[in-house]
Formats: sequence, structure tokens, C-alpha cells
Amino acid sequence: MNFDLSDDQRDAAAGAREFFTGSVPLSAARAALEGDGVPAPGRKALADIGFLGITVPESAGGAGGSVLDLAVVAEQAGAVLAGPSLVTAARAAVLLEGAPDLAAQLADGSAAIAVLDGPVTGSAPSLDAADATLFLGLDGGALVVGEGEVTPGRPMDATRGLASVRMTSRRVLTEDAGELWARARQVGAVVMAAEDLGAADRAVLMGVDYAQQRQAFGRVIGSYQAVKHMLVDAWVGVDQLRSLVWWAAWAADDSPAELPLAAAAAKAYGAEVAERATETVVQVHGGIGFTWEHDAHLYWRRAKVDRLLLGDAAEHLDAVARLAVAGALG
Amino acid sequence: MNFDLSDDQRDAAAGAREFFTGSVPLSAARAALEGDGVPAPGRKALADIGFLGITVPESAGGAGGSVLDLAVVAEQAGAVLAGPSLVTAARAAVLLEGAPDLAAQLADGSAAIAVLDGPVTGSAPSLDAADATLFLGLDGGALVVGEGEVTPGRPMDATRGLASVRMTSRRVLTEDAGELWARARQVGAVVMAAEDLGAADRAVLMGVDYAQQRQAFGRVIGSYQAVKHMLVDAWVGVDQLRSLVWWAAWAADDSPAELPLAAAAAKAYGAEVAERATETVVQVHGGIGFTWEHDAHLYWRRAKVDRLLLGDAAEHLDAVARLAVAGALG
Amino acid sequence: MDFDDTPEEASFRAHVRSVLQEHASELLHVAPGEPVDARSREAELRDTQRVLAEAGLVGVPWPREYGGQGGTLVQQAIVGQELGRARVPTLINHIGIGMCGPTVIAHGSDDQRSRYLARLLRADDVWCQLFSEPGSGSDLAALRTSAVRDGEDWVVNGQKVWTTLAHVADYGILLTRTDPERPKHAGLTMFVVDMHAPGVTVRPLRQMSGGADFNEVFFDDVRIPDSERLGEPGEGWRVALTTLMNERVAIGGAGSDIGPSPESLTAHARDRLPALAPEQQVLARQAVGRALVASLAARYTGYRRFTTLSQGGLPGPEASAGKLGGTAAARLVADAGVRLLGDEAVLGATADGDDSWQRAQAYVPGIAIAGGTDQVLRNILGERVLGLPPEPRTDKSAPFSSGGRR
Amino acid sequence: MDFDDTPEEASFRAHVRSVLQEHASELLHVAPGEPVDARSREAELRDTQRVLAEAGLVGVPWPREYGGQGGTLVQQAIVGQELGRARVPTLINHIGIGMCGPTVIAHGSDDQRSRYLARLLRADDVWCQLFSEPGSGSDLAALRTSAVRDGEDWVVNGQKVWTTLAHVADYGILLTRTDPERPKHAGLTMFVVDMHAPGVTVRPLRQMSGGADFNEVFFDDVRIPDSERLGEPGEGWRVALTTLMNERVAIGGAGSDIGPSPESLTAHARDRLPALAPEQQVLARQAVGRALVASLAARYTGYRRFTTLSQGGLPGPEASAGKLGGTAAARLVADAGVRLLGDEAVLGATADGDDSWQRAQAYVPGIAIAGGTDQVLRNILGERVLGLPPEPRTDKSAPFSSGGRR
Repeated sequence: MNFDLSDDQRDAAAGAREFFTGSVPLSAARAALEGDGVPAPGRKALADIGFLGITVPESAGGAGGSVLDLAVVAEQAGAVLAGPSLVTAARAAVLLEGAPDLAAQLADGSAAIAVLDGPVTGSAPSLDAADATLFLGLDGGALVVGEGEVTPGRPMDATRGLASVRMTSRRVLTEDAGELWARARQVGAVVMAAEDLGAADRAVLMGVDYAQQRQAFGRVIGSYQAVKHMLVDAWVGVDQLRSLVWWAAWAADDSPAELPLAAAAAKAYGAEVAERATETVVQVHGGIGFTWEHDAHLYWRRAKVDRLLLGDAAEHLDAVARLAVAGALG
Repeated sequence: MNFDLSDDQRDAAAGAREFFTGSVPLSAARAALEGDGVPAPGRKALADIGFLGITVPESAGGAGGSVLDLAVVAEQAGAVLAGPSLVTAARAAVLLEGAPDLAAQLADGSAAIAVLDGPVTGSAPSLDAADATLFLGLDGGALVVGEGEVTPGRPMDATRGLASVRMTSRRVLTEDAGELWARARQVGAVVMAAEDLGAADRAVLMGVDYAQQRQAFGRVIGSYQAVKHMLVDAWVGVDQLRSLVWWAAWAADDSPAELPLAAAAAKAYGAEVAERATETVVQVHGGIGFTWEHDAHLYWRRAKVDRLLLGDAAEHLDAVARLAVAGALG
Repeated sequence: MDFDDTPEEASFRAHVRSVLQEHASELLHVAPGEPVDARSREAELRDTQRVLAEAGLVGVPWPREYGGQGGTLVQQAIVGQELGRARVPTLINHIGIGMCGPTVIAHGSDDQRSRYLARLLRADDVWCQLFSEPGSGSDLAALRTSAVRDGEDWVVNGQKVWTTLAHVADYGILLTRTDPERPKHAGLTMFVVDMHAPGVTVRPLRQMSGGADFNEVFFDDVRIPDSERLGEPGEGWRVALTTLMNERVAIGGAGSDIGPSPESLTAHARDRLPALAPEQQVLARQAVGRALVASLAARYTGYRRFTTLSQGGLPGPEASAGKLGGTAAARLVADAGVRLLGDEAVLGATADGDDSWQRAQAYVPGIAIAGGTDQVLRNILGERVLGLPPEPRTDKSAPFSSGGRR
Repeated sequence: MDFDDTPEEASFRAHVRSVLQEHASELLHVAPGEPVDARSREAELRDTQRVLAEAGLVGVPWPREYGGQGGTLVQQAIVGQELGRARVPTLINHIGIGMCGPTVIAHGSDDQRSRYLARLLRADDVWCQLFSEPGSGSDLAALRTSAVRDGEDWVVNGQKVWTTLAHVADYGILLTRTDPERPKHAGLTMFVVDMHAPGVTVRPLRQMSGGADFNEVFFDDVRIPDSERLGEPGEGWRVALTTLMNERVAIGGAGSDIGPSPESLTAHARDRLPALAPEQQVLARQAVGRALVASLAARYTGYRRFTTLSQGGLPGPEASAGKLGGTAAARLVADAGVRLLGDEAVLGATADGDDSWQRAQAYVPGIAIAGGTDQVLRNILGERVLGLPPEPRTDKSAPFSSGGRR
């Protein structure tokens, strides 16, 4: 058994960390929330460094990498609340398996693509749709591509670029795309769990840093069990989430039969871990933690939104139980 | 507003506490679990002191008291894990409103009555059925009374006297008894919440007592936040449960329209409070807390069983939501 | 046991209602749940309080000699209930009435009492409470804002935070450190500060929910005459305890809800449940039911505390349990409310611009912190109600300047 | 990343399988989940271990000079997995192999090593670990069992508790207080004690689940020759740390489940779900799904630790996270399992006498305590992994006899 990243993947993670740390100030997420700016680093920067094409085949101009390769990068993107989401890239790459020209445009950033959830005649708020110009949707069982009219709502987490879309043109890419669509959504769920992992991990670190410095009643607050144990529980969740993300990403690459259950498990667990970790970081900071100027609520907002995107925990827990009973767990 | 017990009720509580403390050693619950003895103080003692007839009309030999009067006594019964349950008395008293002769036998203990849940041809494990000789059941919408064949299972909490019953004779007491049956079950739920209140309260006190004495690393363990806050959370639950029990009992007496929602709220909350409090007392005691010889698990067993009797929390939470939406909350 | 007014309470309630009706045209009214901005509606809010004060409905339990009615806490609660029922917003000077005024009554000079109290009740002056600092939240006595004696004045430098109403306030009660060589609790002194004095700067502080209900207040060589001292130098902690005890009375409440009410969640569920798929409805009813039960448990526990008040008791540390339970309920209610929004739960507002549930969700984390964090409340309950020993402390006896706490 | 054996591991696994097959008739086999009583099956269990030891499958990572194979922790884990697969129960001497033996290796004399280690691997002698006392659980160093020098012997008095296997053990490693005048950690000394010596009394200790997996052990003027000392007098704490570090290795595990496996819950759900009403099925699937996710999260986290081992690392304090996560999962799995029983969930066993889910439910509270309470594990993780400071302590330096801790 070798349930660990490869050296290449560790290097990729380090590189991604450097890129995101350098190109995504948290102030960007706050500015976007105030209607003043767009999520950083933006589509072009992500395309230029090659992150939008990690799972696009080399023949279509991508890196031909694995979902695990992408998840490792997505964790780093999540740590700084980068946007647009690599979930969109991951999902689109699956859907465009049969459309290398579009896949190439996804990878090189020449098309601003979003994947729509819900009916194409009026979608649910969908990830990265706010600034997209080309949309993929499921329409009566067929995968369609086209343009659309975009209605962004008031954002809760502006880095997610959520908008409802009414497609105004539609071209069928794949008839009978139900299974393809489902697999793309599962892969998207894995990558979102990876982004949540990064965000939750960073939130716990922020909390630990503060708890090591802030004093109350003559001691740093991290020495109090009330604070210490809260952070530990959040950390244990993050540690376990990492295992599920790796497993689910590995399954996407190497064990398709395990993907549906593993993806659902990772997404459900990721939603709860991120919510707990980000609530914890607010609480540990006390007063300063619930100010607008502090970064804690930016992570909190991410968790509150992500937990409901691509299916909430209830949907995925139900799927886990159904799939297991149907034999997916052996 | 006067949301408090009357002086008479306080006196009754003090009297009940004295009676139960004197007549119900916790060793009785353990002995019953080991198949060696029956729940204390037993039907006769409860009848003799008048507790089985608190809500039976004076005309039928009872005390003609209120459900709140009964709940106050039931809390004390719960504190020592007394058996049989006053839930059975409360429920039977409602069902026998139209049968004063049987109500009199309930009150004076001359009939050992149990109320059956589920089909009378093979009931679910029902409270106090193990040693009962006369059964009340709902049979095709009618309230029936009769004898039955009793099948006790292996007990989880022997003080509950659970047994499945197949009625072998049936006499109709009330045709079209659906509403009566529902009201009796609601009153039973309130009284069970009161017993759970007593058990949970006692469990928290046991935990507090131990935490004030037991030392680790040079301090009593109750000074550690990990222990202190666990006990506080359990205590806050108990404190709030008391409010719901009083409200629901008051509703049973004085505001029938509020009873269904209030009873469901009290039962659901009582199940969770008792479970948390009794798990807490085990954990606070550490090793000694999960020995057979210690009393902690007797309370834990009570909570694990009660949470599922007369409807689990899910059933009652669903009822609260449905009733509220239907207008019960104004 | 009953939930009815006593005859005396009923008669007082009838009186309050008739006053509110009689003066309706002079009072500000708002829609249920509508946020009221103290700055933009300052004049209306001050007018409203003045009208009510003149009608004898403000500071009811205060002694008559200070402008009160010599009434009871229950009467005060009845006024609060009736204001809510009539949709009149919370009095602009609620901090002054609940906390600052009683502190002036207990520790002020006759001169201070006569200058301040009547004007406070009429909202001629609005008051705020200047205690918390960036470096001293739960550990209030660690505050660093200094006051140094200079002739007949004291010169104040430092920063306060989380100050409700500072942006409209005329006066504040200000806790300062006057002797850093003494142990942390012993070197404090309380003053009344003129919020319009030179050197006082107020900056609104925005919370994560987007609103700005609090302020930062900066003191830069602010001069306070010694005559505005409340209590003796070095006695500031004892004076502050008076304020904090009155805060507990103020939040001891009559079963008022922290966060959205169970009724508002119920109405929302009635509206939104039918749009969900059947299996989602099953799960949503669990969440709604759980939130309602928690909320009702907190409410009826509040009724028990209220009964204690009406029997003449004072709220004890059990009030902390009310806040803990209320906070937990608020969290469940807000979460259930957001989830009921379905697809719109991921946005900051619904399509028709309603952001009440999202705001509630973003407000809840602050409830678990402001006015005593959940952790501090658990300490209080563990120690004062359950009788468990406190944590060992080393910071109480060392001179503050020794950095015993850093 | 893969979940396959390396070629070396695969070849070792094949070897283990062939040995287990070859000796199948000499080994005890049990049904999955069947409890194995050490007392009533003692002879079979000892025989099984002897056969395995002679085949080189016991103490694999021990040095060859002490009867081991000089192998790896991964090989040891593979043996464990294959024993499970072949339904051979846990080795009777697992405490001896995992904890007592390594302690003797590290701190014993040559004479002790040669007398004990080979016999331990063959289960000629079964060993137990005598550390915890009624008054010292989480705070192990507070123990009071005394050993007093008397000529060439030490005389031991006191009581131990939570001693696994004491009722069948031949030897134990025994931590005693030999100098109460020194600080609590400094006055301890470790011995090997003959469990058949006069004055040793073993009493089974029943847990709340009804089973008796532990014992109390009483020492009444038990004489131990000085030659049975492990390490120097006063060095007992350091010796005990060796034992405890090896305990961590032993529980560092290869993703083995604490409590019932997710597969067993799945099979149970497959069996029981259809009997529930449709709305109950919705809720039951939530509970089952949640339990499975928690359980899989713990399992795959165990696989990451196992990978660390197989790369030559040692399990660090992160192993405590594995126990915390596993305990939380076990609680959810057991609870979902009980609830799936429907009406029968309120009884101690189903109509056909199966009590496995109820037993699991009653066993879980002990898991959260034994081998480190959840609270102690959180301290360890907070301090050693997150780098948060420990609680202030006053008990470390005072002489034990001063009652610093009482």
C-alpha cells in the first residue's frame, strides 16, 4: 500500500501554493463581496499557469494529468479562496472528453466556460457562471453547449461567481449524456472537497496562530481546553477529510466503480469539516473574528456556500447509504 | 405570568423524593438487569402511596390531580429509576376516563395494567407489560381491554418492564377511540419526559459530585474546562427540559390545543437531554464509569431505551414541525 | 401555574397600551424584523423616547427621585413587550437606561445624578458603555486605556471597541487604568466621559454580517474633570461590577428570543416547504422541528426566569444559561431558515431582495461571542451554579505593569 | 498512490497465507465478530500462538536475537490482516508482544531477556501490563502501589485495575512507587512480577456492556526479587514511556476499524432498511450514510498512517487522532446499527438472540475512555501537533508524599 502523494505531486502542491499565495490576496475576496472587483487570480492567470487544463488531454492542449493531480492544486486554491473554481475546470474537462476543440479553449482560457446546475432554461445559481460566456448544461438527457443570459444574485461568497443562467443558444455535444454528466459532477464534488480541505486547513491554522498569541487571564488562550479542544476537533476533521479527498481522487483516476461512493463521502464530509473549521476560527478569535475587516468570515462564507453546491450533505449521505447497500462497499 | 410550581406541588415533590429515595435502591435496577429481582418499588407500593391514581378522578378512587401534579412526582421517580413507570398510570388514566371501575383498579393496584403499543395481536415491546395481567390496546380504532400472552425480551433497562404481548381476550371499552388514544399517548410522552428529566438531572449531579472530588494532574477534574463545560452543557439541557416538561404538563391540564406540540417538544428534547447527560456522566467518571458495578450505566440504559419508546425524537420533531406549520404555534 | 398577568400586571399593561395608543402619532413605528439605523433615524428615536419618558414609561423600576416610577422589573418587561407589540423599536437609550444610569445612581455624586439622569431618561443625552478593548475582551480587567491625573483633570489615552451607540452618544461611562503598578483589578477607575470632548474619535465597526452595530472609540489626550469620576480611584472594578450586574438584569429577559423567533421560522416553513421534493421535506421538517424545540425550550426557560423576577427575585448566574440556550437555538433557527431557501440559500439574498435569513445566519456567530462568549458563560455556570472550581490563575495578584499577563 | 502491496509485501503476504493454510488444522478459528473468552479458550489460544511462533509469524519486527524475524512493522500488520482474513483470533499474548516484550528488550537484563522473551512469543507465558490504578487513570504517574526494599527483595502492596488478560497471565510488568519523597514522576520503579506469586489476587472487572475484558489485581505483601527490576530504581517513568510508545505503535494500526466495520453496518442496513416505513428509511439512510462516511474517513486515515510506517516512519502523536476519529465513527456506527433494529432496539437482544448491536452500543462509551480518554487525546494533539501550550501544572515538582495532588 502506498496511500500518499508522489514526489511530483508534492512538488506540484508546493508550486501551486507559491502561485496562489502570490496571486490571491484575501482582500480580493472581500473587495469582490463589496462589489468592487472580481475573484483572484481570475481565469486568465489560471489558464496561463496551466491549472485549467490539468485534466485536459495533452492532445487537446492540456497536461493530461490525473484528478489527484488536480485535487492537490485545488487544495492550495481553496486555502486562499481563489476563483474561479477548479471545480468548473474539472467538471468541464470530463464533459468535453468528446469535444477536443472546446477542451482546448477551456485549457487555454480562450473560452470562459461554466457548467450549469438545474434546467438550462433557468438554472440554479451555478459556480463561476457570473463571468462566463459559454455554458454547458444537461438538457433532456443531452449535453448541450451555448450562450446564455446571466443573472447574478447578491453574493454570499463572491469568489464563487454564482449566477442563474437562461441559455439562449444550444448545440448538442453528446446525446444520452446522463452517465457522463453524473461522472463529471462526481469529479466536481471531489475537487470541491479538495478546495474545502484547503480552506478548512487554513482556517484551523489561523485559529491556532491566534490561540498561540492572544492572552486572557494571564495565559495564551490556546492553553485553555475550551479553545484547544475546539481547534483539535476541527484539525482532526481536516486530517480525516484529506484521506477521503485523496481516496476519492484516486478512485476517479484508478477505480471508477468506487468513485460514486467515494465522491459522495468526500463531498459530504468536506461540507461539514469546512463548516466546523470556519465556525471555529470565528469563535476562537472572539470579537475581532466577527468583524468585516477580519478574514475569518471570508472562509466562513465559503463554507456556508460550498456545503450546498453540487448537492448538500443530506443528498450525499443518502447516496453513500444507497450505494453501500447496493454493494459498492463490498 | 406565574410559570412555577405551586407550594403544594413543591411539597408533593419533596414527599415523592423522600418516598422514592427510601424505597428504590439503585441496586434494584442492577439486580433486575441480572434477572434477579423486579423493578422497585413495584406496583403495590406505588398504588399504596397513591401515585398510580394521581390523575384518576376522585370519584374513581384517585386523587383527581393534574398532569402537572403527576409530572412533578414522575421527575422524582425518574431520578432513582423507579419502576413500573408512572407513564403507564398516566396513559391508562386517560384511556379509562369512561371506565371508572377499571380506573379504580388502576389506582388501588388491584389490576396490573399495561398499555400496548402496536398491534394487539403482537405488540411492540411495551412499557410495564412484563408483569401486567390486564392490557389496554388500540384495535381497529377501538379501545380494547383484555388479557394476553406476554413475551419479555432480554432487557436493556430492566426497570422498564418491556414485553411484547399478544392479547388473548378483548373487550371493547370505547369505539372510535383514535383521539382518546392519541391524547393518552401525548400525556404519556409528557410523563416520560418528566421521568427523563429526573434521570438526567440526577446523572448530572452524579457527574458534578465526582468532578468535585476526583483529582488528576494536581487538580480536581471539575476545574478542567473539558470536564466543566461538558457538565454545563448537560446541565443547561436539563434546565431547559424542565421548562418544556412544565409547559407540556400545564398544556395537558389547561390548554389542550397546545398539548400535541408541547408534548412532542418535551419528549423529543427529553430523549436528547437524557442521552447526553447519561453519556456525560459515564465519560466524566472515566474508567470507573463504565464498570458494571457503577450506577452510571443504569442511567445510560434508561436513556437509551426511553429515547425510542412512545416515538423517537425524529417522530416527535416531525410532529412539532407539522403542527407548527398547521398553525399550532400561532 | 399560568401564563396570565396578575390583576396588577394586567392593569399596568392596559395602562401601557392606552399610552402607546394615545401617543401613537408621536412614536416611531417599524415593520417586524426591520433593522433600525440609530444614526439615520436618530431624531425620531430620541423623540420617541422623550414622549414615552414624559408618559412615565421609561426607567420604570428606577427610584422616583431620579425620574423613575419606583416600579418593578416585571413592569419594565411589560413595557418592553408592549413596545414590541406596537412595533415601536427598542429605546435608543437602552444602554443608558439598563446599565449606565444604574451605575450613576449607585456610584455617582449628587451633582452627577441631577445633571444626567433625567436627561438620560428623556434621551436628551444618549449614553454608551466604554469597557471592552481590542486586547481585553473576555478578560475585561486586562484593559490598558490609561487615565493620568493632571491637576483637576485626568488625561485619557487608549482605545475602546464594541461600543454600541457610540456614534450617536453624548456621554459614556469609561473604565480606565489609573495605576498600572497595582494588580490588574485594583488599578482601575471609572469616569463619565463627554463623547463630544476634543480627542474622542468614533469609528463604526462593521461586523461579518455587513451591518455596523458597534464602534471603535479612540481617546487621544482627552481631558476629564475629576468631578466626573464615578467612585474612588482604584475602585473602578467594583463600579464596573454594578454595570455588569445590571446588564444581566437587562438580558435576563421575559422569554424574549435571541435571533429570529420560532413564529418567523414557522411562517417561513409554511411558505417554503411545499416547494421541496418529498424526501427533502422529511429532512427539512427534522431541521425545523429541532430548531423550534430548541427555541421553545429557551423561551419557556426565559418565562421561568421572568417568574422569578416577578416574585421579587434577582436574576442569578442562571441568566448565562439563558444566553447559551438562546444562542444554540438561534443557530438552529437561522440554519433551518437558510436551508429552506433551497437554491437561493447560496446567495446573499433571495430574488426579491429579502436577506433576512442570510443576515440572521451571519449574525449568529457574533451572538456566541458578544456579551460573553459561550466559553466564558460555561465557566460562569460551571463555577457559580455547579460549584466546580475555577481554573488556576496567576494574573490576579501581580502588578499589571509587570506584564503578568503577557 | 495505490492500495496494492509492494512486490516484497505481496510475497510476504503469500508466505503468511500459505503458513496459515498449512497449519489450519492446528489453529483456532472463530466466526466474524464472535467474542473469544480468553479463560475458557486459553489452551486453544496458547496453542495457536505457539504454532504461529514456530512458523515465524509472531514478533516479526523483533530482533532475531530475541526470537523475532528482524522484520518490519508493515509485515507485522500484514500478519494481523491475514489472521483476520483467516478468522484466527487476536493472539492471546498481544499485550506481551506489543508492549511488555519491547520493554524487556529495552530495559531488561540479559538474564531477563533470555528467560522471558522466547517463551513470551510462544505463549508459554502470557503477559499483562500493570500500570493503571483506581486513583490514577489519565494521570498515570499519580499511582500509589508501593514497592519497599527488603534485603534482596522488594515487597509490593497496592491495587491495579483495567488489566487486560491478568486472569490468564503468567507475568506482568508492574509500575510501582518506590520513593514517595521524590516528585511524582521521579519516585517510580518498574518490575517483572510473577502473577502466580503468593499475594497476587486477580478479580475480573465487569464493564457496563456486561463482558469482563479487564481485571483488578491486588498485591498483598508480594515479594519480587531485585533481579526482576526493569531499569534502575526511580527510572520507572522512563521505562513506562517505552511501553506506552510501543502501545502507540500497536494501535497505530493499518486502517483497522475501532468498533463494528462499515461493512457490517452495510449488511445490517441491507437486511433491516426494507422493513422501515418510507419516511423512516429516509432518516435511517442519513444515519447510515453519516456513520459510513465517518468510518471510512477513519479507515483511510489509518491507511495514511500505515503508509508512513511502510516508508519507515514511526507513528507520532497523530495516532491519537486516529483513536479520536475511530471512536467518533464507532459511536455513529453502533447507534445507526441499534436504530435499524426498529422495535427491537429497546431490548438487549433481538428475538433470535443476537445482541451484537446492543453490545456494540454499550461498548462504545468504554472506547472513549480506555487507552486515553477523548479529553486526554485532545490535549496530546493540541500540545504536540498543534503546538498549543499545556495547562499550567503544580503537581510535577512537589514530593509525592506532600499530597501535591490531593
